[in-house]
Amino acid sequence: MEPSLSVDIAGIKMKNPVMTASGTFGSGVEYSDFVDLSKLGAIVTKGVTLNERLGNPTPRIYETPCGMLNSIGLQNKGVEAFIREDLKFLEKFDVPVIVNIAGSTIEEYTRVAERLSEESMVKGLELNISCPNVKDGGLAFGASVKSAVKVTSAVRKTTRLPLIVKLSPNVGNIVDIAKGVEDVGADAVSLINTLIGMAIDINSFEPQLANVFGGLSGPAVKPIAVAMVWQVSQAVDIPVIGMGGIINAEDALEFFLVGAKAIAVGTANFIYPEATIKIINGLREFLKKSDFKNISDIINKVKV
Amino acid sequence: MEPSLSVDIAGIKMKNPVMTASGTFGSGVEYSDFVDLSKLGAIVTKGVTLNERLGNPTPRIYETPCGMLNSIGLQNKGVEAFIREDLKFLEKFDVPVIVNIAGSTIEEYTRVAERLSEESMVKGLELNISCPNVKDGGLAFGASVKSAVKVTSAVRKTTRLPLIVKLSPNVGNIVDIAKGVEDVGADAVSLINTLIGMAIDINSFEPQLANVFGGLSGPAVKPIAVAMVWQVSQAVDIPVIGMGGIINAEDALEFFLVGAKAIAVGTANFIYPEATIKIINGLREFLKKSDFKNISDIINKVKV
Amino acid sequence: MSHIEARILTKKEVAQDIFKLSLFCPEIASTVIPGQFVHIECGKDKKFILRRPFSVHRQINEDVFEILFQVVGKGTKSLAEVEVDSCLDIIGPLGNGFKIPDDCKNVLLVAGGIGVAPLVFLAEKLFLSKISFNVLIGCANCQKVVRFPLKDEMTGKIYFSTDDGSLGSKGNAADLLLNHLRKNEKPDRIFACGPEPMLKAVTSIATRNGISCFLSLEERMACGIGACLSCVCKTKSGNKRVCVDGPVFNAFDILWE
Amino acid sequence: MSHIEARILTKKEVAQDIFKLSLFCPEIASTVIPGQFVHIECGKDKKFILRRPFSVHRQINEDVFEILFQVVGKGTKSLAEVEVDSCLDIIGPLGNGFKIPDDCKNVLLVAGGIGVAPLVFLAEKLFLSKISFNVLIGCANCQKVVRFPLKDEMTGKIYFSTDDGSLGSKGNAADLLLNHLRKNEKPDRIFACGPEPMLKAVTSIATRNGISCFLSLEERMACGIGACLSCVCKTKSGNKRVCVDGPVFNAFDILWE
Ligand SMILES: Cc1cc2nc3c(=O)[nH]c(=O)nc-3n(C[C@H](O)[C@H](O)[C@H](O)COP(=O)(O)OP(=O)(O)OC[C@H]3O[C@@H](n4cnc5c(N)ncnc54)[C@H](O)[C@@H]3O)c2cc1C
Ligand SMILES: Cc1cc2nc3c(=O)[nH]c(=O)nc-3n(C[C@H](O)[C@H](O)[C@H](O)COP(=O)(O)OP(=O)(O)OC[C@H]3O[C@@H](n4cnc5c(N)ncnc54)[C@H](O)[C@@H]3O)c2cc1C
Ligand SMILES: Cc1cc2nc3c(=O)[nH]c(=O)nc-3n(C[C@H](O)[C@H](O)[C@H](O)COP(=O)(O)O)c2cc1C
Ligand SMILES: Cc1cc2nc3c(=O)[nH]c(=O)nc-3n(C[C@H](O)[C@H](O)[C@H](O)COP(=O)(O)O)c2cc1C
Ligand code: FES
Ligand code: FES
Repeated sequence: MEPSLSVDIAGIKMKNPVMTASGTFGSGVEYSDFVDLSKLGAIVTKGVTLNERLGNPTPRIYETPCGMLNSIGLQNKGVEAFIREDLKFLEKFDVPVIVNIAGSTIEEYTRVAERLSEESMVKGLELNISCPNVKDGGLAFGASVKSAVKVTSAVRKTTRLPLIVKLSPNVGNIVDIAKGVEDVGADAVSLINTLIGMAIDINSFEPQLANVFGGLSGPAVKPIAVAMVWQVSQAVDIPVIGMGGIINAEDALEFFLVGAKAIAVGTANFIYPEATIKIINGLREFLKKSDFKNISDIINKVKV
Repeated sequence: MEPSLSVDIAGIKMKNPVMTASGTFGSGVEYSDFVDLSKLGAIVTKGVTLNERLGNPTPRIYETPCGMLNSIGLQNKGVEAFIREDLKFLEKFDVPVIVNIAGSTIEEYTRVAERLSEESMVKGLELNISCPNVKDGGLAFGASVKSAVKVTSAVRKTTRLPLIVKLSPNVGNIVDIAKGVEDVGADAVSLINTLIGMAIDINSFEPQLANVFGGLSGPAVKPIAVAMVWQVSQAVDIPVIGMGGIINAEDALEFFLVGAKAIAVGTANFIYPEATIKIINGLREFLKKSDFKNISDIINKVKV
Repeated sequence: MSHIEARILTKKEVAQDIFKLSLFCPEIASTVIPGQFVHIECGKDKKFILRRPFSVHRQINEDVFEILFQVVGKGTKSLAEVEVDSCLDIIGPLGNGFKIPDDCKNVLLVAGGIGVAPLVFLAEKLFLSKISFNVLIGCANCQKVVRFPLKDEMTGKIYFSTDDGSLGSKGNAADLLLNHLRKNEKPDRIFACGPEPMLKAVTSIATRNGISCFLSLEERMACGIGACLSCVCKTKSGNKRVCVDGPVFNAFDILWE
Repeated sequence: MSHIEARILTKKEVAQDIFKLSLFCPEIASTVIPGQFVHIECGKDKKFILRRPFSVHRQINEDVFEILFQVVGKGTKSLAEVEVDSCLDIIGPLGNGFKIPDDCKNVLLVAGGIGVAPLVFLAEKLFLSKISFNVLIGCANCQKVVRFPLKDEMTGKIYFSTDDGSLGSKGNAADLLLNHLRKNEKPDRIFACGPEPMLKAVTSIATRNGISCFLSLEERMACGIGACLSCVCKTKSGNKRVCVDGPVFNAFDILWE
């Protein structure tokens, strides 16, 4: 018998626990040549704001040892164009769509959330309160319990959609923040967003990114992500979505073992466009080989 | 003319700005077959506590993508044996010795500091308030401005030696902590210590480290370290000692450009025992090639 | 668009630090057009994780294409060390490619340094389409000059300039272009590829001379397929992604920073 | 102790997933003693950053030594892919090595799996010192068995056991040892190398039989030279570093966890 990979994250039913990480998979359309989108657990779209944003100047990325810095800066065409174009395209696939939303003010978050809640295609919202790449892009909200709670409860009041809060690793107290947003109605938390980083061109003496700082992602950050997912999953009752440096099924398994109920694949998409599918297949193989019937049999099963 | 590499860090005169990172170079004796210790800017010894400590169970290390986790747990023979054996050995070398100290209580820190201040061989103290590997090993002190200030000012009162405070990256407000310890008399800050991380053996379901958590170091963390060194060096007036993932002279240059007055080499010693010397030579070559007369000509010269 | 393993048939250092690889890859070789590029994993070892983009340099036949690249950093260094008969992990063909309008009769190709790479493929297509063309190539010095492999029967003439005057005239590709326009008939269109300062200079010369001009741009790329938004350039119609909306753009649309 | 580039002279897969490399390295080959190890950079590419420790398997002559290793993870996989004639970056010889007391007349070597690696070198030294010895080897199955290359004139006998009985007796190295002691003269000393559970079993058998026993231990290592304190084991006289205080320890000093 085939093992079951299906999970339910805050009411969102997924065929498997493998999602895409926001900002690394476009709106899905870009990957549809490589990936049958209907095979994914869920698609998390790139960050959407109320109005169009042009993002930061280039260079926007830089490669670092086993990782990369990015400072895209939330470039997006705004929620209306997103609904018109990207959501429309996704209609033909049988996959839950979760929209990642960002804003400079609480009002912007709530207005975007409200608007998206009118769309039946949208199965959940991911609140990006942790983007390190724009001064007003939410990192401020994710930096303290107080502000994280404030924006979460405001959005909570405007939508009945499952609400996932995406946490920043650039804090000393991620567990407190997770508990805080749980208390005011978050249905799940996802982590980690990128770590603040910087790199210098030693020939020109200029930062490698036009924006000076960028967010670090990729295999380099995996041990940090696993530690934070473990800490948070021990502290909250809502589902934890784990991400940070997942390249293959083995990496994903580490996150399930420390308590993630689903995982998201980010930077790996850039390396292998089919990474998500390979991970889904790899998980299935692992469960089969180890005689587990269900992915839930391994969630939170680390022996500590 | 040979360019000058010499620097003065809080009154400690160094031939060059390349130090060893605490815990990665033993007390120096272990590397003396590979490195002429007198050629180093300074030796920072491994963390010393008042009494002997056995450290954590094994496995204590695990390799991660472009990095490593360690949970040594401050194994050391206590301050008296350290003075008797390690300091004694270092007498024959012409190199400033900086002793890294740790403790579970403020009293332990002050007693170790007091005892070491009696030794003329000791040219400075580095206060480890950021070891993530023992429950009572100082991370608690490094986690908040208040506690960091408390231990720093207590130690400040007991010693006239140059006092370097080693900062933790596992915080949301490293700049505030740096400013706090500057205000109460720290002569320099060094950063970054290791980032909290975790890894799981997916076959046994056990953590790869017996201690569950470990500290992440190596090239993987370099972008994070560069960003923090830049943030801190813009905010404080005391010298900043930069470290985190430095493998070669190019890496070191990034840290100088963002404001480090000296750098320390950690994990790289395990890969190439002569890493420190190669970096010193590489820096000299770079200055020569670029017609700089002095290492200070490039410190804080990033163009932002 | 394929994601595929391509076998390396030959490798040659054709100039100082400049290498040519020929790759067996029918999926790409049979469909690629000039100006398109491939996204290559330069080291299996994951020491660097991102792919690197390279233009298709020549389409040898339906099965084989070539890339030409210069060693500038760790990715290209590693690519220069691959062994013949081993395989590379490739995504391609990517990007829009050079468009040659039907009424084009006389074309000028302008290359700066390694920017010559995609223009050889374009020249071969122009020859097949019986469109006459000339080629201007600016290089650092004679050791960096790559032979522009025009078939004898090709009509195009090739002019060189080098920064140090060690081959052709002394100066850069823009100087060469200015000089060429002074002495020759005005071309219908300029196609240029090279470093940004050169492309800017070419654009302003083309503008002043009222010549249609298309450029192949470079930006650091992560995904190569339009998803990550790392490779944008500013144009009159907003941000465009070099990887899918380009790499070839109308020079007059670009808003240089 | 040297840090040096050693040229790979030969590479051979001697059993399933088990490889033998011979290395040209006079600095190490001329001074190494049995039980010492070398610390090898298994991939220039920095995808993994730490070295890996391997016992010296044989000292071929003053210039050349061999290592024998099993592919278990990424480092050993990469090492199995090195090419003959390329160089490895090595630190060694490291560690204390096996001590053979002068009054030793009759020795027993006990190997579990790849633990056979250092014991071959030891056997050759015993032969030269005219000390008689026997060898007990426990393996998973016959495909994992490495030939123990005793010279014909050597006195030692070799006994095998395999977990599946596919070669020698069925059982593990400890079973083999128990059986051997029952039938044969008590040796002066046991030298053992292998996985921890086996070493524990051997220690308890040696204790019960009052036989002096020395073990070569394994721990994950970063520096390999005593600086990082990652490789400690607990002994009656406190924490000891396997890399410099070991890897060979008196079995009766070890405090197993
Ligand atoms: C569409 C496109 C087509 C290209 N075609 C060719 C070609 O045919 N031949 C060729 O030699 N090169 C080509 N390039 C440039 C090539 O991709 C870079 O030289 C290569 O990525 C550098 O990799 P590296 O690891 O060696 O350098 P790194 O160590 O990553 O960096 C070295 C230098 O190269 C620059 N660089 C890095 N990535 C890029 C990039 N994507 N574009 C431009 N500069 C970059 C860096 O900013 C840095 O200054 C093309 C680039 C693009 C975008
Ligand atoms: C003093 C000493 C001598 C050794 N001699 C030999 C030898 O002659 N032949 C041989 O095949 N192996 C020997 N080993 C073991 C060898 O070092 C490991 O098999 C190797 O480091 C694994 O590297 P990897 O990257 O392939 O495995 P990894 O991917 O790092 O890990 C795979 C598995 O190997 C284990 N492992 C990792 N490092 C070590 C280590 N240092 N010691 C033990 N297990 C480890 C891990 O815990 C894991 O279970 C020796 C080890 C020591 C300490
Ligand atoms: C190019 C890029 C763009 C990203 N954009 C967003 C975004 O718009 N919103 C968001 O919440 N996270 C964004 N992220 C963060 C990822 O979703 C993810 O949290 C992070 O990259 C860690 O996962 P990884 O290591 O698998 O990439 C982005 C990451 C990258 C690399
Ligand atoms: C094995 C190991 C042991 C360490 N022990 C100490 C210590 O005792 N005291 C301390 O302040 N830092 C300790 N550190 C942290 C290093 O000094 C340094 O801050 C960190 O490793 C980052 O530098 P790197 O990436 O160059 O290794 C240790 C690091 C490692 C890897
Ligand atoms: S490289 Fe990702 S959008 Fe162009
Ligand atoms: S490996 Fe560093 S002390 Fe043994």
